[in-house]
Amino acid sequence: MSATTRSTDPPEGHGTTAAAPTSTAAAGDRALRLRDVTITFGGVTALDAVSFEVRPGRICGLIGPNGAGKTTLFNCITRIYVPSSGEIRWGDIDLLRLRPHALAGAGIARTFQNLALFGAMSVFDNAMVGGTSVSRVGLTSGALGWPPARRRQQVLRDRAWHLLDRLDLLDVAERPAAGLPFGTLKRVELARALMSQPQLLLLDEPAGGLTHSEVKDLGSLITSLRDELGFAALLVEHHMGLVLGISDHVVALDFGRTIFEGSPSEVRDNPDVVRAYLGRAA
Amino acid sequence: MGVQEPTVVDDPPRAAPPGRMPSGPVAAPGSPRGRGRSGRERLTVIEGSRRHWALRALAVVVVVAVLLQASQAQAFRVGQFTNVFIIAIAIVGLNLVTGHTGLLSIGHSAFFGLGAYTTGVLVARYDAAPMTTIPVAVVLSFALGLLVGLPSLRIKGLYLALVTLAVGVSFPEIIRRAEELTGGAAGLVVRSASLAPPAWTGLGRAQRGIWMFWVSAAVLLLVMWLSRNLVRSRFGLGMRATRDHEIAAAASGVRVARTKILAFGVSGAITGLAGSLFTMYIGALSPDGSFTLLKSIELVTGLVLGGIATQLGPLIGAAAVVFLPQLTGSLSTGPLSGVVFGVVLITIVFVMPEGIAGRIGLWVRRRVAVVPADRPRPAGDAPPASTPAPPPHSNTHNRWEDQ
Amino acid sequence: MSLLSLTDVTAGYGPSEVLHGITLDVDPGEVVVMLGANGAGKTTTMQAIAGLLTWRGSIELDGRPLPQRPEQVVRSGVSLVPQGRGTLGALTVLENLRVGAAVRTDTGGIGDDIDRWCEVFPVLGRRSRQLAGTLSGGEQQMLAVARALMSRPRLLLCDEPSLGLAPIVVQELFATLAHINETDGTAMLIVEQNAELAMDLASTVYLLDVGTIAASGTPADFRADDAVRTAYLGY
Amino acid sequence: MELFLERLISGLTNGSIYALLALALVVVFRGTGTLNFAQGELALFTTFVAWWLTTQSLPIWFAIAAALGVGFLMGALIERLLIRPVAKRNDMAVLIVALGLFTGLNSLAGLLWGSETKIMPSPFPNGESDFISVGGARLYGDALGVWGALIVLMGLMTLLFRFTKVGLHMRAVADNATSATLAGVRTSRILAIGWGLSGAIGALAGVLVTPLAPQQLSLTTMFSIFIAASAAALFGGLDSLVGAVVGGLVIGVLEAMLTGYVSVIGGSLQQTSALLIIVVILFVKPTGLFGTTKLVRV
Repeated sequence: MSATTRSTDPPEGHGTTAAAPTSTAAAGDRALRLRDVTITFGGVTALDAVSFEVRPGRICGLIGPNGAGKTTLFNCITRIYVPSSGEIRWGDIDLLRLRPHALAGAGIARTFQNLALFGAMSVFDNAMVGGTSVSRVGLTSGALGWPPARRRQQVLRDRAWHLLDRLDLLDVAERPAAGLPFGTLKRVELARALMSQPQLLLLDEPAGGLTHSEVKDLGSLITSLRDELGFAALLVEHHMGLVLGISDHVVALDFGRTIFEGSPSEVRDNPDVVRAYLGRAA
Repeated sequence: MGVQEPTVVDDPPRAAPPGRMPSGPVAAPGSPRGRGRSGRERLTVIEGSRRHWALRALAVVVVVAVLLQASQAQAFRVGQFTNVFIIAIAIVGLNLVTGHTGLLSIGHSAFFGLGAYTTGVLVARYDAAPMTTIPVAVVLSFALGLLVGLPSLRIKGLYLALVTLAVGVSFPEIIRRAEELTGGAAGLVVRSASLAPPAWTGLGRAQRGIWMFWVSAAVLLLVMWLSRNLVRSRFGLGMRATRDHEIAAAASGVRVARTKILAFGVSGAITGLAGSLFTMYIGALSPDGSFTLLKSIELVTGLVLGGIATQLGPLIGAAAVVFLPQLTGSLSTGPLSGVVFGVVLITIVFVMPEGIAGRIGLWVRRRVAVVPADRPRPAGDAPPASTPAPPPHSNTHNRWEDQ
Repeated sequence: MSLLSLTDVTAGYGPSEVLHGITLDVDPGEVVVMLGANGAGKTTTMQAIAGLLTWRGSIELDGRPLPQRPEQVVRSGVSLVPQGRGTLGALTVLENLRVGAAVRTDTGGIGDDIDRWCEVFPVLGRRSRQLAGTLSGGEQQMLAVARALMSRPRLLLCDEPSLGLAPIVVQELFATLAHINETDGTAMLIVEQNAELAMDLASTVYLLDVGTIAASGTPADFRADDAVRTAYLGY
Repeated sequence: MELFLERLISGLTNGSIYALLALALVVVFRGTGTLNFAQGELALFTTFVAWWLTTQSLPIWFAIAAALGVGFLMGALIERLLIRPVAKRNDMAVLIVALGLFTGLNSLAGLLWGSETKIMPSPFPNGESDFISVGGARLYGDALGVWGALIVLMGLMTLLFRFTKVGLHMRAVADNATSATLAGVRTSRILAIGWGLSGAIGALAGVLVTPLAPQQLSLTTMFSIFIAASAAALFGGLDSLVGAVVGGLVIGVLEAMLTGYVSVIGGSLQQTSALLIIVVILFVKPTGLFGTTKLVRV
């Protein structure tokens, strides 16, 4: 467990480390760069020298058949797996040196493919947990209800209320997450991820289980939030309507290798992508 | 599906309010402005408002009045109340780690015992003033808590419960073994002169009972207040998040391992504090008396019965485990009380898993809503801009239903 | 006479009712698709038929009441491929298939069927001794379908088979489902967000809305309706 | 050398008992993914039943058979009536029910039969002269009997899980009960069989342990064995039969050697040393030394 502080105060404080963003759009100047990321599991190469870049404020779509290595790549970035070789840099930070919980402090937040919420906690508290990395209230000051600690927490509370309002979750704020409809929970996850004011949002199949019109709403929600808050996003998704609709840039993987990288308009005409992924309907 | 036109891009930039995803059958939300979900009138109290302070003041008055009344009871009753308070403190500690962090501990008898023996040994062997031993007991129990929590870095769920079980089991063994310090199996007796109330209180040796009553009550209130603050703080959010979903907690920046270890430490410290008070209250210790696995089970029973992860649960549960065996006619911890504990524990899980305090809490929340002062006013009386647009294709539904 | 027929079925989780009276028919050998938004009750309907939830109303198979216990439902010839696949990850592919034959006693026939599905889904044949948990998402979905078919159902229930699958895998899967439907005459009730592809297979479509059937018709009817197109087909 | 051999023999014998109870734990874990904290007390209770039958001047073999039957029945009933209704809720609920059973069963045995120590006859020849000499050390008949029981049981369990339909279905239910049900597996029956089986195995461990000197039958008999058996089961990651047996034997031998040769630990710190073994194993390899590593999928 590292004893170093990677987090800074909420905006009113004087952030000394470079880790957490203290303002929104202006701070989004970091890029995620993957260079020659390779990982093997018992002789099987799951990722083979994958390189690409997610530029600040841009949305990068990551597609590919199942087993192509998308989830593995995702897990490398979120520090669940350790690549055998290669480099993942986030601005000037070597991501591979961070522990999983430190990602949020470094301005990277994620959502989960199959929803990973805190079921017994209220929607509001779910969001508040997302602010953990940008708060410096310690155990003792928290237990004593120290006024400065309360003030620091208040900044987060205001942000949480704002986000819940923005994502149309105010009505359910006091309800426990467990038992709310799927689509609502997807937004709760988004609110939680946004609490840390991330510069990079990792979205793992956000459209899974949604109908076309719901997906459409989700797409406009993501882009409008991006315009407002200025984060970049890495989007793993099978729903081509969403990927092609909101991505600025698309990367396609197959058998652990990059088979395509370019603009969304070129994807459907790329013979490799059609053969490996899209099939006839493209 | 075939790749359709990228239908999502042509959204006018930033013009529309956030797309509201049709979220299916959202039940009418419990509006915090006075209407319950069932339409019943709810008393709405805004946090920090005058009404809220009035309620708080009322609560304080009630607590003080009840305590004053209780302190007037017969000496053995006062002793029982003191015992309840001490057990309640121990359960508050257990609640932090088991209730709020989700790590079942069946080894809390060890913390209780460590606190008790720390005070016992320091007072009996080194003539320390009882109150001065409290910080030592707390610090030692905190350290033991960290140590027990350490395996939680890698061990989860059942496995961790097993570790705590083993800790609980080892404690009496070690006490028996460390005979020179602890008196071993024969036990340790603290002379009642050493446990007399401090001189400044003006209380004599004979008034130790009433002294311990007030000390325990004060410590219990303090500990409940601390625990409430802690659970609501950033650290507490981390604890509860860890309980509900470890991976998501870590992804949100919660340092899961650190949270678990510290939660164990704080929990152990509080239960150790209870142990320390227990020595002052009881005066005689033996490893097979109050520090075996049965004590752990008693604490767990109290917690479950009172209500896991509730504020008042520990106190209610403590009262239950102190008075319950007496109702069955067996004053000691004979076999019958073991059967009763077993039956009660299982029954509670079946009929009232939320515990007594949990049930009361549900009842109260249906009638009183405490709204945080910083909550934005709900859509109804907010400026129209924040009123959510109707679901985009609600018309579609209507049309189809009309068919 | 219809193979499966639901009449005014209500069901839910605990105190909250999700289905408020569903009436629906599947004819022998027919493929039926259910569409609807999240929370409309599609998965609940599937779970009710499969016996995972208690329901009220009437569900009949071949005119006889369908039992309410999951394993008896399988025994009567109705198999569910659950949402999220439910592969038995700690068992091998082969063992998964053998578990799928739990209701059968004809040892020889079970062996033949295992061979058959390993041919239809070649990937399962290649990985038959591998732990199912190590398969990719698409492979697990194939395994889930194959396992459900091991009980020789007359009606196959598929809940969101395309979830999390690449478009090309989804096409492959649906082609296989179509093939099985043709060769074996297995009737299918499919819940699918990927409505376009599912409707290619279907002869009847039901639209669920908030726990009731909002509309039913042929795929052509549905494609002709603008509102449905926008909401569920995405064009 | 003789002393060493005798300690080895005694370690292996105690270890076999640990292994038996550990097998009971593994069967439940493989069947339902739960650690049965009440396993030891369940075994204690059934052993008391066996003891009581022998005091009614019934033959020991009959008493043992009856104890196995009672163990099976109680295991199955506990699963059906107490565990299954709460199993859906969460781990904590199951643990608490098991804890309730733990204290309840122990106290019930005390209530029914009193807390004084009982003398339980052995099913195997265990007279002063019933031994064979191995390198000078005495190997008594009842030790051989316990070893034999373990070997036979181990073989039967392996056959069950590897080659029978019931075994396959038990593994399927443990992995994902809903999926198994949907495939037509009679989950209720399988769960009850699993718990029943473990109840019977536990009963076997109980009736075999008590005749071994110096352990007579008392209310605390099974507890330390349960702790050691948990350590043994953990050794194999809770889901490996071989791991549980190897773990049981290793812990038994280790304990005998430590008690014999290291005076600090001797005698009264047995449970503490089992604790240390548990913690060290878990810390070094949380899935146990024989356990299957689970894939992290998010």
